[in-house]
Amino acid sequence: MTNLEIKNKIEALQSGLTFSSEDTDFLCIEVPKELLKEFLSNIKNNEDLSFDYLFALSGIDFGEDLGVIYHLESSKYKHLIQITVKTSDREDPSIDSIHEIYPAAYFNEMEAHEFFGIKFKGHPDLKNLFLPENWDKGFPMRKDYTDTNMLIR
Amino acid sequence: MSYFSDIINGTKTLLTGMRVTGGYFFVNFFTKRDVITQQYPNNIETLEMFDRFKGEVIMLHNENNEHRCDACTLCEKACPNGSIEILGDKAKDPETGKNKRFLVKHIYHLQMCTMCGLCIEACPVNAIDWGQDFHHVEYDRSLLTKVLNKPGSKIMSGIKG
Amino acid sequence: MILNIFTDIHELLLGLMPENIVHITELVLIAVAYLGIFAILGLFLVWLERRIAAFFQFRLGPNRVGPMGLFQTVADALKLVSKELTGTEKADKFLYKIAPYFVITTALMSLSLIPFSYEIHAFDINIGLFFLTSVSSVGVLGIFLAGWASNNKYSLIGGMRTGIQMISYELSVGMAIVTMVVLAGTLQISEIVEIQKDGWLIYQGHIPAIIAFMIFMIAGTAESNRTPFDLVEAESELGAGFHTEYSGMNFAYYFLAEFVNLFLISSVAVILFFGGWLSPFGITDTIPFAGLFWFVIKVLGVIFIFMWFRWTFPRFRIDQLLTLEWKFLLPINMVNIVLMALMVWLGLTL
Amino acid sequence: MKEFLTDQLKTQEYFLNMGPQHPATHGVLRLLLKLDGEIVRNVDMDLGYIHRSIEKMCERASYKQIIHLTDRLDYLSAHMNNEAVCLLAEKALNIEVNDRIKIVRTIMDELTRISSHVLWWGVTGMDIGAITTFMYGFRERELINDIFEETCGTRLTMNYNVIGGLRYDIHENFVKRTKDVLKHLKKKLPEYDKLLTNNIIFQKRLMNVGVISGEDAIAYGLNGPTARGSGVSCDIRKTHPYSAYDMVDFEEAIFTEGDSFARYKVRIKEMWESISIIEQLIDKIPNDEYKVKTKAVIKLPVGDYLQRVEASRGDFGVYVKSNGQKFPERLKFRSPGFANLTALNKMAYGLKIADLVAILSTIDVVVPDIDR
Repeated sequence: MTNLEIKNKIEALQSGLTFSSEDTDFLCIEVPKELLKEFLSNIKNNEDLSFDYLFALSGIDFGEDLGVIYHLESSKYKHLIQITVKTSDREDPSIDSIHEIYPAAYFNEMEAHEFFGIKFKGHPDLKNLFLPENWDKGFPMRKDYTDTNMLIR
Repeated sequence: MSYFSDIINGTKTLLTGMRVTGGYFFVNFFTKRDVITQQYPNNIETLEMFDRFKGEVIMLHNENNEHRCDACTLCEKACPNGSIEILGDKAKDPETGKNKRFLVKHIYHLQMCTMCGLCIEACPVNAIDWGQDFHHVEYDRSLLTKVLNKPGSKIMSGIKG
Repeated sequence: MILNIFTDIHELLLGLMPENIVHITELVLIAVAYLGIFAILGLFLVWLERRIAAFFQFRLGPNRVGPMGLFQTVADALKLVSKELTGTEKADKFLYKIAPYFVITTALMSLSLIPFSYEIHAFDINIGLFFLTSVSSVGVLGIFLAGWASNNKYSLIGGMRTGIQMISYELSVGMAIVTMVVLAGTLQISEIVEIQKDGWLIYQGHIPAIIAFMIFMIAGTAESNRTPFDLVEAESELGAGFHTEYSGMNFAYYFLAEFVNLFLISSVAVILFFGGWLSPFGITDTIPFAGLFWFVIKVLGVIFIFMWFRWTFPRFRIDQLLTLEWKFLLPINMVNIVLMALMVWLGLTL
Repeated sequence: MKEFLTDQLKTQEYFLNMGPQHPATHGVLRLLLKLDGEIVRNVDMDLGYIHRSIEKMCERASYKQIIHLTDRLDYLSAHMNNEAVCLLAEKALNIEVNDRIKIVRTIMDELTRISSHVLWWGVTGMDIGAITTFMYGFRERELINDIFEETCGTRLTMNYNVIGGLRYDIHENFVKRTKDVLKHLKKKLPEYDKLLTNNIIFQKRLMNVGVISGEDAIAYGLNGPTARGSGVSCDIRKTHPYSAYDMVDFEEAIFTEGDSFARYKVRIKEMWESISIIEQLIDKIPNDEYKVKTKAVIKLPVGDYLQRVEASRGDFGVYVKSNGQKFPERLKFRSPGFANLTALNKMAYGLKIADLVAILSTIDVVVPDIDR
């Protein structure tokens, strides 16, 4: 399926999405964070789309907004889309957890939580996976994090 | 009957495995011994590396103790780990009379180097290259910080500053 | 002649002191001699294992201390002696300290029963084999205690695995021995060897004896905690198993005892199946002390098979270990005993 | 009877700290096991013992500098990781590389895969208890490492790919050496089967251990040989061909049992497939430039880029969000090992400690890959 076909299918399925106009080899969609869970379960269970494989879940700091980028693949049709969710609240950012839809998201959400401080609503155990348990120096992957020990430049 | 055939087949697989290891044992024991390990610190003298081996970064000097580095700091900028520091200075060139940059110290922190080779690629005058030395054991980290230009060396004539 | 060396010593001592003191002195001398044998055997077998493993694995093995690295293990032992003894704070101190001695004492006691040749045989009683199996099963207690008293979960798992393993495999070793005792008709070790002058027992008992030998080899590997039955140590699962918390000489005791146990199991195999110190076809039976040569050669042969196992096979899982014993070895063993008894009764032995 | 035993004989559950220094965890992976006797009731992970924050470092590194950092992720598939970054940049900059580069990259990929799998084979044998396999695995790996050392200058972190081609041309001995290694491997791989694959103890240890179904494998995001052992077709070399994989004919190794032994067989078969791929390509290396000229400072156009390659442990992905500068705004390494590890609890539940070790070694954990 080409990007355009996927786009048409998804538009028919869900409204309120923003499609990026860039000409990349996969479709980029921005989803409002309220619609995320509903949208993901829709495209997962849709016969023609069947995005059942969470390829990657990356937290991201856009400078002002925080967000999460999901790369979903269909293990049947092998097509891939990129879904971006943003939240503008830097103090207490929260996004719905999708680990019930994609069990693979469980540890990835823990990672995004400790590095970006994004709270995933509905995640049962948001402890530190990589960082030490008593880490209190902020969220290392955010752009405004400064590390005095940084060796390079 | 699968009980007995299981025993027989199982034993057969075990004996096949023993034949493989046993074969190697007897070959190694009675005929020429095949050793794949190395007695490392003992064979330092005889070990030969491949010609592209990345042991460390060295600066090439000719017989007159001259190098080609004009302290342009491209290698310092290319290095991802900050393992190269260049101390340069400016002085009047006796020939042209202009101010020219020259190298005081090319400091190389081997302990931080990842052997990525970006500095050697970046060098416009091929002043630095790979060295073949592989034995970098020291008791103190600071001993791994090296000055690449030899004491008293100066820039080769003809290299643009 | 060399044959009279023991009587010479006896008479020399008699000339020096009263008779009952002579007996005690001789006992002490023999004990010291066996301690020496114990240490040398252990160290030699460790060296042998490492050398043989090197041949299997394309390595060199120990080759720096002494000719062919022969003194490497001596150097290792010296290092272990000089090391600090560390242990866990919450260990059960008394049991923790006493545990290694269980293992070495039993190994040493069992060693006294082994006839190195017709002449060198410290302790030849009429229930020899029975005594040997009983004593060697006490050694398990040492491993079990070590696992328990270390107060370390890895050790505990190792210790519990030993318990399970030993209870199971004692049976198979015992029954394989019983099978051969049925054939030999005696428990006294010297008599068992003497019987084999007409042909080794593995030849006399043919089919059931060969089956018994195979079972004995499998169960013997398990008894001496070697691969594929080294679940007690299982370094990829438990780190070091029961001796995780032992260091220095305490660790060395376990290490040496393990190898002496290997020697014991192999010697029993040689005594029961391959005619002990007897030479093949009786070619050197008249020469004194030649038995020692043959005995050592045979034992080394059996030990080599054990080492071959170790450097080839993967390890069992604990439930598979039990399945092998209770579903395969034990039923076969029971049938085998009956078969052997029938053979002896019908006079079908060779 | 079984119900009676489980109901009446209440046993105390306890925690066992496996790692970070433990021989079976292949590095500094720490597992907190909840055990009932020897039976695993829960596996909790504590990662990050060698987390170097490579993703953050990449945000301050130019694209040329990123490449050498990828060597340090999954150090056993260094070449594939390099290649992912290079392919991504080449795609973004519309650089077309010639066939020579493609073919050499593919051969190097497959050699890396073989060397990784050979090491894995040895280590798996050692985890299961057969120590000799470790040395046999290293014997073959040494020869492959010699090829790498001769051509790339290093044995492990090869750093051979650059954006737009290769760092050096292949060494003149490369073809001959590779052919020799293939000949050697063809002789030795059947031995692996004799020694380990067919061994009854080994089979019993791995069969029906750590079973995971195809649906679960997809849901948990398993990839690479781990997922292919569950019958999931997920080989990036087939589904999204890159480099020279569309020029060769090979079979995707898929087994459907989903247990540890299936994963083992997948890797053994992959070695054979790799040999066949190299054989198809080794005589076809055309004479051409080994490097396309690129700018000194590489800046990717604004946009989102994703490149996936099939590394030895599975589907390695690089995601770059570029804002047009010389550093990426966000770079994510999607590591196959981390995804594979997420299903560990599901695989190991109710099995024994020994089985956990077997599972860990058949999903082939490399900790730097997980920690990044």
